Amino acid sequence: MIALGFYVMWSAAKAVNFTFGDIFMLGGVLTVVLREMGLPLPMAAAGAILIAVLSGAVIERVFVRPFNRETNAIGWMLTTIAVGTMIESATTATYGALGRAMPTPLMEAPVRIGGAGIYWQELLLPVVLLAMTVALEGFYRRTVLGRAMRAVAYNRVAAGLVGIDADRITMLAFALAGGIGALAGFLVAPIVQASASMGVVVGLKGFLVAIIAGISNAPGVVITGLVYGVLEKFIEAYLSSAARDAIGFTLMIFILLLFPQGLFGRREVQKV
Amino acid sequence: MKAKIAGWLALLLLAVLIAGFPWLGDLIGERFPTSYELRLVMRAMIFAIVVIGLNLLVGLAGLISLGQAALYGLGAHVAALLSLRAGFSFAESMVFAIAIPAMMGAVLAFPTVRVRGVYLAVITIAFGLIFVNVLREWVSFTGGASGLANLPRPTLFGEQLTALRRTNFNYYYLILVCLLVAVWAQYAITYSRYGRAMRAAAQSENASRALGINVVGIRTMAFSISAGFAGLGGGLFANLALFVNYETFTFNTSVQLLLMVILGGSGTMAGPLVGTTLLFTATQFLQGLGTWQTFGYGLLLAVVLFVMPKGVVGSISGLLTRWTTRSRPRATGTWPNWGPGMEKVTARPDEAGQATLIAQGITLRFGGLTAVNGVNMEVRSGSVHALIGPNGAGKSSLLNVISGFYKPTEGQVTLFGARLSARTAPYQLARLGVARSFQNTELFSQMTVLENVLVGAHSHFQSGFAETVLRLPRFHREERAARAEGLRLLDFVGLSEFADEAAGNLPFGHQRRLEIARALALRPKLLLLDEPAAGLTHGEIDDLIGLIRGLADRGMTVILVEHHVDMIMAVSDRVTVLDYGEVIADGTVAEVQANPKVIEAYFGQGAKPGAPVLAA
Amino acid sequence: MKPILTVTGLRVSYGRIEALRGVDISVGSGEFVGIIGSNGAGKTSMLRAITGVVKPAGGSVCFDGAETTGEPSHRMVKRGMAMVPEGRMVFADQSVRDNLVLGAYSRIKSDPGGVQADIDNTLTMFPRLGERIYQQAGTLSGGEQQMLAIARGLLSRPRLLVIDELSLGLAPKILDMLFPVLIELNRKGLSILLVEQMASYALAVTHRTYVMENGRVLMEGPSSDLAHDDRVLDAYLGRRSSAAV
Amino acid sequence: MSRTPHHSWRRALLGLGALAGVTLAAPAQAQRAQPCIGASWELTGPLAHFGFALRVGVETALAEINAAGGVLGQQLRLVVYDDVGEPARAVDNGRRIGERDNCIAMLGGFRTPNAIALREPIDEMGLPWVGVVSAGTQVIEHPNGRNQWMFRVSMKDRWVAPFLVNTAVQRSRSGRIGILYEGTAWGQGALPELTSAMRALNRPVAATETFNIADTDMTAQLIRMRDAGVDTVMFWGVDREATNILRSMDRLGYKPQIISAWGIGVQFAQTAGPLAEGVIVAGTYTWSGQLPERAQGVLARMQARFPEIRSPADLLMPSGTANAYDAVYIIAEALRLAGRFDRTAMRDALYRVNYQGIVANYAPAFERTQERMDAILPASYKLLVFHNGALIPLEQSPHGQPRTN
Repeated sequence: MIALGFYVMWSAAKAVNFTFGDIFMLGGVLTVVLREMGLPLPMAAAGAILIAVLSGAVIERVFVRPFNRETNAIGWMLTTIAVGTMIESATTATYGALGRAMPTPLMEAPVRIGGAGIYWQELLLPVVLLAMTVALEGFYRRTVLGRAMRAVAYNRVAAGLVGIDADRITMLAFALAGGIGALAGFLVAPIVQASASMGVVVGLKGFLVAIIAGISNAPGVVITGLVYGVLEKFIEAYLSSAARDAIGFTLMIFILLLFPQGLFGRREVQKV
Repeated sequence: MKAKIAGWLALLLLAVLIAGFPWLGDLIGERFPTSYELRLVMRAMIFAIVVIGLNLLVGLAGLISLGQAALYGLGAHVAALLSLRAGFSFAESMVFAIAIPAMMGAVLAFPTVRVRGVYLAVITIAFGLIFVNVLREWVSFTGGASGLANLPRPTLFGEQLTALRRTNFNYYYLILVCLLVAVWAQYAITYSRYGRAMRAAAQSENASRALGINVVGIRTMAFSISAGFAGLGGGLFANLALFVNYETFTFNTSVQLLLMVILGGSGTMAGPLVGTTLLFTATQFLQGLGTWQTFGYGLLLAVVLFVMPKGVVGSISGLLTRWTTRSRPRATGTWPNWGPGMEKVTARPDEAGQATLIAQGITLRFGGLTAVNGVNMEVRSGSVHALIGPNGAGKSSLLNVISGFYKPTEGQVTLFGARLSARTAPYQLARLGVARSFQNTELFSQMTVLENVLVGAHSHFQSGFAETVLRLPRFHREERAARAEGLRLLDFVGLSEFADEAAGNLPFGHQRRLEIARALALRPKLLLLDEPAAGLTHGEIDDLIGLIRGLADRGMTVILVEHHVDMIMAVSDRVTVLDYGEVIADGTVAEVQANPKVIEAYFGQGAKPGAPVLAA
Repeated sequence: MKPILTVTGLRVSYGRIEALRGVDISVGSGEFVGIIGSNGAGKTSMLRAITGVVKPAGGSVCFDGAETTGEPSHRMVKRGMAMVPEGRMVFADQSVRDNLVLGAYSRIKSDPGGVQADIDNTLTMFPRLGERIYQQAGTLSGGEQQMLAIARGLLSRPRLLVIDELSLGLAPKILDMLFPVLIELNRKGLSILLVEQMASYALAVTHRTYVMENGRVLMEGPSSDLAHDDRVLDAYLGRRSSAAV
Repeated sequence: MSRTPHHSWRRALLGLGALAGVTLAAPAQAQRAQPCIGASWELTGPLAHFGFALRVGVETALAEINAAGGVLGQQLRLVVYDDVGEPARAVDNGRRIGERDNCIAMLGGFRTPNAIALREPIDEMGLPWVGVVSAGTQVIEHPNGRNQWMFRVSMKDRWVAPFLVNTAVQRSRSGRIGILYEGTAWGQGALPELTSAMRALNRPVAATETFNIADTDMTAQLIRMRDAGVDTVMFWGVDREATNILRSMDRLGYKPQIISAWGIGVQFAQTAGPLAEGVIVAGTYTWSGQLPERAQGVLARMQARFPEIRSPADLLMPSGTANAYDAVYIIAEALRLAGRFDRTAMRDALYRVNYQGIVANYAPAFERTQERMDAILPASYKLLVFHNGALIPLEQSPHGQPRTN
């Protein structure tokens, strides 16, 4: 799901945003905070997502756009990292380092299938994810705005020439991504308590997954994400939970070497 | 020159300052500096060494590594393990602490063959994470999270190495020496053909390949050098802390290292030192912010990246140059200017009367569409052979096949009497004597005009890497010779006045000239020109005609892709006309002009005013 | 007739390189104007400046009576100027239909009905697009892509259509198919500014033609005259002549 | 290079000059140690709350001492530096405390690696170091057997292990006991201690599993444990992962008795909710339940000093806070015995300190063997249990007797 968010951003700005993991975190944390302020769960979630959407837009406008023009990618890469650090540390300072529980009706009792069991909340995740993917695909193929986003991604100039305001579209894309991230955060928070540090690993992995999936292809990203998740579980179960990351990342490297454009990415002919 | 001397003086001063620091206490008669300050300075110096290495990678070769901390840590652990488990001496363990990361760096460079930019960054990130994961989990070997403690105190020549008064702070000075060596190495590499090649590869990969630079090779080199520096830093750190565990070498450290480079100004000489100093001091100061320090850290970075995206040194020196250098009027010389020494350039022509190039049944397909279709052509040595045809007729594609950029789907190219294997890379062809220009000029825009030409001379150097870094006599001799020839070539195309201008700032016409000069720096037997006259004024075109003729008369073979009919008429010995990737006519100028198919292809039926072409 | 586009003293430079050194041109409403000149003469740079793809370094652009210098291209489209860019720039990863819809981006919300109608019109204009309506634009041939680019431009209901290098890499036969369409559109009152390297074509179809050289306008006049003007033949053929310097 | 190098060099010079300047700015130091206690622990990052827990204990104790006239007529200062849980930073701070601030003693932070990294520099500087959390055995029992300067008022894994093992053996019905530890220095260090303690009672370890920080789903490990028939799990980890483990157990419907080392703090009650009920934690202290009079006073003063502590539940690491509190008193007492601000004298005095603390009665605090440079003896270790969302002494809870499940 995170990877999906990266996909959305990339598709519009061709820019990777390292603050994303932290937006995801905000999704969870803000929900908790808002609830502690006495809002009912749905309201809190909505509020959190709204804030995330805004911050997504702001980050694009303030921290990505100025660098997006430049040739070297280091600029925004580092800036977003810097901003990410700010968000996370600010949360730590205000919200506290420790995780807090986010009780939802779906977490009370697990459903048991045979020996193993699972919470409704966790069943909810893939459902929402699937819905999101379908929705996104629909959005990109059917709606004018979606087409416009793809157009901008494909060729900013041409997009401008048919009357599309590329900058605005890019900002929207970041906002959208922010929303998705927050939603994900809100959905995951009950399972892994909402804490300031919950975003870091997820953000990084999401980014990697998005890249190896060949960031420009939504279903591809989702599939890769799911596969990678399952893969990790298998490694844990049959090889070693300790070496999980080592093995996982090694796999990623090899995949990238075999498919430089990512698994589902199209490879463009280099023009001389 | 004056600037350079001042630079060295500044460095000397800096070195003296650091060297004197431990004894400051005696001067001001206080218990200062304590081992705490010394340790800070030493850690700063170690960081600086690593950052210098990274700067070579990012600043020169333009490759972003977010896994540098892993290489740093690798060095540290190699040193620690060897001295702890294998009882190696300090010197021995240090050698490996440098060598092993360097090798790892070479391995890391391999991906650059296929992936770039973000993808490369991902690979380095992943590498860093793997490294940490392995260190954490392989408890039996690396001590896991408890790390490797109680390393034996390092000794060198029986001297115990510590940063204490009783040993005259010898370890402190050892690190200082290493730092100075690193600075020197950075300087020596940057201002040599290797540094130029790295920057060239970063700015225009295609042009570099066309100029005989093995891009993969040079990137591998850049990677392993920077990894070597990282390893050196790691080894020094291990022997300073006498304790290592993975937590010192995480992703955050990688980011921090990269930030130091950017902050200082990537690609600048002093950047690494400045960046390291600033960021390192900053982190110490930020402690005052208590729980908000990390936030301040992030804020600081964001601000810096905004205010000076080129880094401190980059931005400041940029400003200074803007103030100091008043734009003096530069006179454009006449060209071609066959001065003395030009004969060198055409010194090794292909045997007269031979077929320099034979193309047989060349076919080139991209996916569905066929760009070149069964083309046969033969180019005699010392002749000017023109390739014409409407846009998209496959002229450039054919040129790219000849210069090795595209592999023909079918067909065989024979060059200088030798059949080319499908695996011959552009840079190998270039070294054989094939030079080319590009349709839309591919200069190294951030390098000076002279440097551009010097890149062309890359493959003529004999002196190896060691010689270059140690600045042995042969290096100086060759460098001097190369510069002389470079200036001669600039004079030849009338740009000698612009030698120190950034190539990107040249007006379009001049860029074309420079590209030709750069190509000639290869001393080619065969010169491929892709629409050299495009965008030139008529005057310039006539000069260009003179130049091409002159080269051909001196025995160089020239293949020319061009639109300007009159130019073709003026220079060509032979003309091949392509349309839809196929040869529709081949012969002397007169023959081709008379050919109705040519007129049709060029002007279509609708072309009433097409007729005068025949008159031309 | 009153001009729909007036460009005065327009200058464009990339870094320190001056691509356009003060150009004056104008297009009357309903007029078909051509611009010819050799590679790098500055034709494309001028179009990019007019359509707001690049910001001009100096001079002014007046479109439809309004001062529009340096306005971003998406606004120019809303003002009624459409551009068919060099190399077509169709959205290769989207279907022909989606490309057309995007062409009408500026007005799709206001009158979807009208857009639908226009799409049908353009399809009758270019039946080959109709046959490939759901195909990915990237799979079209060069000629078809050019048609799509033109159709896409038309869907914003422009009053001025700007075309850059129509003939680029197209077979003469396809050109013989495209030009009549342009002439027809122009007859229906659409003003067209055509930049064309193949002067023979440009001169054959346009009312008036500018000849550009080194970022300047070299000469200007009724195409029919220029077509037989010896200096134009020189300029086009690039033969050295006193006039050309 | 298109840039002119000499400007760059000047910048470089100024740059390092600045660093020198920073350090120059520091005030002059006398040879005699200063009346300050230095500390290096986590003020930021994911472990920040531990730093806070320690600060509460230390500052409260210092306030009491200084209010009572300080030590040797001097007020004791506290200087705290952040190490973000990173060993290298901890060593920097240690040197700063020992050399620049020239403090009389140093307090340790939460993480064991930091303490281990400090062994060498501490010894070199001759700075008395008193750990209040990091329980790793090697922190005090140095491999070279020559620990001169490092003391601890906290638990020691080598002693905790048998303590847990005994409890586990008493409470396990099937006798099949498993070990579940986190992949950190602390967890990895504890594993051998636990196994040897089990061997001592010649009980087999039914299953050994590990997990990483920030892991969310431990189902794989737990299934293996369940299949091994484990009914009692000895757990070595901290709040967040503990919560995730309970969730995973809940998924599986697997409810073994958890007996945890003291990584689990009070926050656990909130994150794990009802699942926390009945989880047993070894510790040195808890501020919940009925407190002895003195402790009530201390708690009151803490709350007065730190309003954010609304209830004992806000003391996230009760044992750490208590240890820190006692440690400060022990240091102060040693100073009185030493009679002057001299590190060596103070160090030697530590062996003569007799002091009744809130955690234990230290009589004496330390002895001259590595094994006894730990002040809190196993006899003072307590079993705490989560009951109705609070961490209370086991005997005060209904969980006093083994569950019948």
